[in-house]
Amino acid sequence: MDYKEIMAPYQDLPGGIIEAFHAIQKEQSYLTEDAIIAAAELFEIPVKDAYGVATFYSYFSVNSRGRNVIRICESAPCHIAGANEVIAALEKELGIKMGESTPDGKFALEFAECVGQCQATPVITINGKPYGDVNAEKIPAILAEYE
Amino acid sequence: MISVIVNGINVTVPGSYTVMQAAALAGFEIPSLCNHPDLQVQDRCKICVVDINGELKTACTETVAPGMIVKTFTPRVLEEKRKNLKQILRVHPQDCLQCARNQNCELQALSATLGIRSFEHKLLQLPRDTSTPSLIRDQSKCILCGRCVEVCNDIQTVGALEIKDGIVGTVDYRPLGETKCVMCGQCALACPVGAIIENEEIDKFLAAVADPDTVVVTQIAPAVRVAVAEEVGMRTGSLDMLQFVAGLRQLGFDYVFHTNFTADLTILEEGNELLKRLKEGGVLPMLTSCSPGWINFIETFYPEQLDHLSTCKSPQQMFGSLVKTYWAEKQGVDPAKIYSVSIMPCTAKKYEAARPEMNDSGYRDVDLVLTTREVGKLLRMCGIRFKQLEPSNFDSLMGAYTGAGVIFGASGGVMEAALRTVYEVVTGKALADVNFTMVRGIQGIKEAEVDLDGTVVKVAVANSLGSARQLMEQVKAGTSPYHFIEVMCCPGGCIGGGGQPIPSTVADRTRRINAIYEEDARLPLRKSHDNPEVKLLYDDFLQEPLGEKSHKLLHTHYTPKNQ
Amino acid sequence: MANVIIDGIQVSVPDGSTILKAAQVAGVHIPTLCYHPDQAVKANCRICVCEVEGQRLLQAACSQPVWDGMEIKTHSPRVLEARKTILELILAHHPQDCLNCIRNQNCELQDLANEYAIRDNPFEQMVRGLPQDRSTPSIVRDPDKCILCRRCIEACSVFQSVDALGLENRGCQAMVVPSLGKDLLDSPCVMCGQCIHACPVGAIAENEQIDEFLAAVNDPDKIVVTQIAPAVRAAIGEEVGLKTGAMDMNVFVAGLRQVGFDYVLHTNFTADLTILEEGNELLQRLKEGGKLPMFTSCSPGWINFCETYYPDLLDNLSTCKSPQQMFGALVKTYWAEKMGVDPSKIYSVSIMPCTAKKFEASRPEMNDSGYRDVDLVLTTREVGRLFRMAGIDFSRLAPSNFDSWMGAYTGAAVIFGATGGVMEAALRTVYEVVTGKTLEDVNFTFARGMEGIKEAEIDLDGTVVKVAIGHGLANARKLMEQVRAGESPYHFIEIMACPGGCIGGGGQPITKSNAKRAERIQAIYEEDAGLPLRKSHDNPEVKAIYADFLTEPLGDKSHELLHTHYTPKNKKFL
Amino acid sequence: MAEEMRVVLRNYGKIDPLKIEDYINAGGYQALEKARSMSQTDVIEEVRKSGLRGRGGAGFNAGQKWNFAFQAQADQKYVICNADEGEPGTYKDRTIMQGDPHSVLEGMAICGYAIGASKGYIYCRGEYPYVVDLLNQAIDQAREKGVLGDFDIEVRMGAGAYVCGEETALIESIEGHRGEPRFKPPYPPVSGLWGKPTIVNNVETLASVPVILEKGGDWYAGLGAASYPGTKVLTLTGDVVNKTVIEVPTNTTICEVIYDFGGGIAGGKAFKAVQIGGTSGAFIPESLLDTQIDFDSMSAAGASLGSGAVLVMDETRDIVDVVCRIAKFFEHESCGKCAPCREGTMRLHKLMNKLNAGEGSAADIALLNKLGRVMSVACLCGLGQAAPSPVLTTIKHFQPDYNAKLQ
Repeated sequence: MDYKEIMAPYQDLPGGIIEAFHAIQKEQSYLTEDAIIAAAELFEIPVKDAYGVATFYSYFSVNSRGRNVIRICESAPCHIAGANEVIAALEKELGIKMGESTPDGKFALEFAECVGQCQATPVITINGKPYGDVNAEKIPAILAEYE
Repeated sequence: MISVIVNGINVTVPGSYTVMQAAALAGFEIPSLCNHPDLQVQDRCKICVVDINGELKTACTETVAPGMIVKTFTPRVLEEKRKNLKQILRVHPQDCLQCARNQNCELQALSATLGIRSFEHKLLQLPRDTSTPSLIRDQSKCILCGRCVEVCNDIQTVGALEIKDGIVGTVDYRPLGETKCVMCGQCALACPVGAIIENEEIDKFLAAVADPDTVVVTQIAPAVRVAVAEEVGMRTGSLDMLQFVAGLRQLGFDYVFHTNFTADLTILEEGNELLKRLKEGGVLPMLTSCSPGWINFIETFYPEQLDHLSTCKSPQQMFGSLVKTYWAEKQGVDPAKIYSVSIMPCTAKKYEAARPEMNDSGYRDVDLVLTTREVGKLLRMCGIRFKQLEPSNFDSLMGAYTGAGVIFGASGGVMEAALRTVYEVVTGKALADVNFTMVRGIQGIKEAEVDLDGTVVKVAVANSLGSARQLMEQVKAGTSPYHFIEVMCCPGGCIGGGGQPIPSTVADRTRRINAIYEEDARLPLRKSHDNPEVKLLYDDFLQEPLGEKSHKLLHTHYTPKNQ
Repeated sequence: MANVIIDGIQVSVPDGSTILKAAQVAGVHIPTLCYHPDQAVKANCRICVCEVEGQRLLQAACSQPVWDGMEIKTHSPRVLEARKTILELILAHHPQDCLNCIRNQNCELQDLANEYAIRDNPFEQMVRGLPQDRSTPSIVRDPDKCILCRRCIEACSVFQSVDALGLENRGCQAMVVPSLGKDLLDSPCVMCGQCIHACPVGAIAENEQIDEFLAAVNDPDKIVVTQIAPAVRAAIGEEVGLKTGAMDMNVFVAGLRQVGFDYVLHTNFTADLTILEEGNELLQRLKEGGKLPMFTSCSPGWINFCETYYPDLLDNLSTCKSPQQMFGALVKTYWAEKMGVDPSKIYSVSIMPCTAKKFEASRPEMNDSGYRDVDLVLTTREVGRLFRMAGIDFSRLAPSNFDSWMGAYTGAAVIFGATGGVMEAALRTVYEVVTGKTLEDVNFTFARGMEGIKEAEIDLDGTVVKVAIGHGLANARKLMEQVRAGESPYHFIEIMACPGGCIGGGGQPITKSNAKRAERIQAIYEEDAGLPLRKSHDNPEVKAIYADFLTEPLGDKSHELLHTHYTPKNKKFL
Repeated sequence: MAEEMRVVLRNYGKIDPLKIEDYINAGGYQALEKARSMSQTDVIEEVRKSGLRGRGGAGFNAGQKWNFAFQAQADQKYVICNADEGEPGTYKDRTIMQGDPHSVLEGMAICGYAIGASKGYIYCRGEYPYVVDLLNQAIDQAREKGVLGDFDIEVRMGAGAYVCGEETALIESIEGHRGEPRFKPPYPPVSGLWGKPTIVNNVETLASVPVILEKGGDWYAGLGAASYPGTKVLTLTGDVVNKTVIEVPTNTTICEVIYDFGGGIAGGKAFKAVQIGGTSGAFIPESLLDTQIDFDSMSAAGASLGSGAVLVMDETRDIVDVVCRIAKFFEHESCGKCAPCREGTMRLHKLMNKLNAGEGSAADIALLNKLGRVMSVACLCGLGQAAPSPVLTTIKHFQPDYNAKLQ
């Protein structure tokens, strides 16, 4: 993957490394070492700083993970609305635990803090797209969208 | 004289010298844990091993011999030292960061010196002994050097601690509070680590300061000033009293007074008591009663001699009962709101303040006792830099004092102060020279005869309980030639108290004594009966020495201890 | 000016001063932990919080500017509760192993724990359980001990522009790590050890090798020989309770004999030799049109830096080995021959102010003597520990002379220990060689002092030579960027990796401030001024070695033993 | 029956957010035009006079803040719209941006004119990629129409860091750094983005500005509570009948919010607690329900208005469990820069976990109190200072819940 090409549109954006990381993750869902090094070169910052940024934000991952990132909100409103049942259902459906990815590399399961859809708790997002009022029954249909 | 070669250097030393002493002369310090300059050779820690003619031996036990070749630092010697140290470290808690002796610990320093980087650690967690209000024993930290045992048995003759089955501990493994311990704290001064320390009560003080409803007052004992300087990196005695007062105000004390005030008062009460006994044929010799470790000692070991004790409370407790009565009344403060803290060189004072009978003011007379060390900790915690502080005066009514009060801090001081007053009271003449030098100094027992216009009074002064025991045996046998005996529990008097800075070697104690007499010599008033605030107290409140109010507030009684 | 009241003490300080500065003026002590006098304010440890009259929040004294009429309490009950609690939090996450920690008795956290009388920590003890990083021969990282003050990061990035250390993750997962979370060896680390000086605790320290030294001493078949670097004497006194510079050189030698060295020689000898080799190399380049500017090559941290960040400029480096390595190559050849000892029995130990020297000595190419040229490098701190272990009372120790053949030196070598010293020493020799005249004043004072970059033009009988001096790698970087851009006006550039030169090296007694470095520099120049010989070419033993062994500067033997080459470091992660 | 008052949400649901014409037809961009006909100081004075206080949580007077930036001398200044709405239970900024993006752009442009900034940034949280698209479209339309004049706006997206709601952390993030707060002072109006004077205002604050310019500061100052005038957009979540977004005058009481607008407790259960202001907000017991929601009244009650999230909990809710969950949130979201927050949030969570598991003691509660007290005054930024609030307020008001779980 030509990371520099993906990041090129942000090259002249002061402080655009976060946007650039978003762009890379759109392509491969996590940030490889090479991607971080490429970003450091492109934005002319030390690698250690690029790495510091990549590991600071919870949307970025420096470890390999599934293509479709499912994030389950567990903030207080979702928590009291039954986020735990949704978590259990997802884990069961995908056969993995929170923080893991499916062996086929299709899904990654992560916790998220509030995603701002609290009118419809509990909420999950997949690749940033929110699904509200989720319950165990709805999960297969939602996942099917990413088959 | 014998010549030996230490690390290739020729030194000639007296034949009695140990290898350790010879090496020091050659310029090599041989570290040790159990060695203490004032105590016997213990030969327990084995850290002082050196190579003597090719053999590894302990430098503290070996005396020099002609032709001896000593190597104090070879890889083999170091390995042996480290091995022996690791043996001690193996069972020692790794809690330096929370230890009362952090950065004043011989074990910590030695570990750094010998470059210990790893060791097998098998901690034996033993319970902490918190059975007395004065001292905390943490058996887990004991390194078995035996220094505390020697002090307790040989110097103080108390015998609360012993070495049995290879363990250094209390007699019969009893909690300290159930032994004959008099809480003098000399063991804490001897301990190289944090195995015996004062019962730290800093947090109680901080809580009182944080409480806006509390009026926090303090009294400073005579021996504190000279030594507290050592706690903040200054020379002994170099801290100006009024800067000390300013520092204490920084810590949060609302009013700062001086135990010297009640020391002067003690002289008037006790001096008159002595005169009365002399005149009316009371029990003699009369014994001083300022030192709570001494009181504990006599209650425990000579209960049948309690009548010899002056009925005067200690200056600390006189102060305690007056601050919540006399001072509260004059100042218009609700005594219930007064939190009375005394700053003492003494661990036994914590016990004294906690005695159930010490509430003649209607409240706890003294709420909290902080030792010099604890105040040192507070001063460091609050970052007090005395040099920058504007001197501040004591608060009035109970802050004035004379040189006679000051010398209470040294062995012989009470006697000297009493003589200054008694002489003038009896003879009606002014003393030509207030210095009674024969009762000064660190030697265990001092005696003198004083001619009071024809009446010769024989007096004795004892410091350390071993010395006291000698005098008490005479008393007990009815052979004591004295009219008046001053006893201070701790070697050197209060300046060597169990709450004083560590180390408190004989050398340190001597320095502090000198500083005490320098202060006395500097003061304009040096006789207790000249103290203007004491005069005021009698005029306004007590009326006369040994009067009714005095009896209620300033005197007490003693009860035999059945250990 | 702002008038403020601190703990009741009134002081007047310039507008914009922080509470901490004002407190310093008032003589009021406020504890700090992340604060470093030569670094930017961080305000992250919060130990220095104080109460400002009328404010609900406590303010960090290091970052909060004062205003006129501000009333500050530095140790009110609220303040003490906060500081104690913060300390308890930090301590509960810090290993409890003072008794075997390299920073025992020289640790800012231990000091604070004592100062705040921390006793029964209410927070449950937790340790991260991270592995130590022993990937380099110079520096050991113990991340469990890190308190996240970030002083090492700043030392590495701002003083040194090395950028080896950074942050990883956030919250209680945050950690200081080498770039990309790798080992130090995989990072751009140049092993200068400035991070060690910055570290308040034992999270970064030198790779301690005292035991290797003791094993050698214990081996009857080994002849343990040492060389002492020029910067060591100025600072070693600090390790044994003496004032900076107060250790007499010959008493120091006597001390070294006490801890087990069989022969005590001096790196100053090869420093003088370096001047002859390097000075002639410079003259040759000037004459024959070699690569200019020429860079000095004594400082291994600087060599690492150049190999890492400026591989394209390696030809500008002088081919001279560092004095340590020249010494190493000669002691097992020339000296062994002179002394008639079997070179395979020589155990060559150098005492260095430097952590990077440990790496340099371990470079595979450093075996021109046919053996490891230098077997072991001990830092000033390690030697200090040896002295303390041996309980030596230096006030009673009789002075002892250096051993001969490689123990003589001049003031020119002594000043190698300070930034600008190599330059000054070179100029003393080059001037006399080129002009054939005797210098009236050997003091090239432009070269001295803590200024980051110093420069001068020297007239060598009509030929004007432009020189520059940089110390601290951030300054080196500035000079290198000029060179890379082809804009460098200089013929000769001296670079020392560490701020202040070797006296501020990563192996020196822990120094928190540049003020201490300046003191050591002064001690260095005082020693130089007191010596009878102050020019390298006047060193009698150097003359002897050329007469007996090397024949001439830049000759064949010199090339075999005293010169080297450099290779670009292929570090993926810069 | 209290009534909604829609000032910020004036166009919400009435116009097509993707049609700038709709906004203009509804009177949009006239305030900007009006502002530009006034002097900068007059604009600032109008905003100051309105009493508008920051709607992000800190409640600082917006006009005063603008004035600091106006006074600061610099070649470049910035306006930043803080759309990093991270408080759990809050989605009002999303609602505003999704429903009426131009009101935000207009507010920013007015601010830009007032302080002398030509560049604006909207820092939108990473959880709202769809809002970023929408904003970019709106900005393109505005550029096309030329309504913004020489004021340019760029949208930047966060990447999952609650702490970036703190203005200096947000600035660090725009600069491409780890989102760690800076120590203050200097405050952003003096030295902010790239060291230049910068105004950071919340979405809701900026969306209020056009109306203030249009109807006058005095008019706005007359709305709601005098000390915190205007309206507040609230989001109702949890065990309330209507989980919805409302806008009410600031003199509305909590009781009215829950029962009049929220329709009371769902499922016919009884009220137990409400947490207002997001996850760092205080837990409020029934006895305090008559408190007005304005900043000062809430502060007096030991609570905060914060972002305006209203999380209602019924009688069945386990307070200790909810607070434990909240403590985990803060452990996860602490940036790790300052010691008391980095270590403290972790300990809050550990201790709450212990209590929640029934393994805690009274000493643990005392320790939580001490830790909370210290964090709230000693941490570097608002995150650490506010993090203990749910713990401290529940220990105070819901002691029985804790006692029930003690060992």
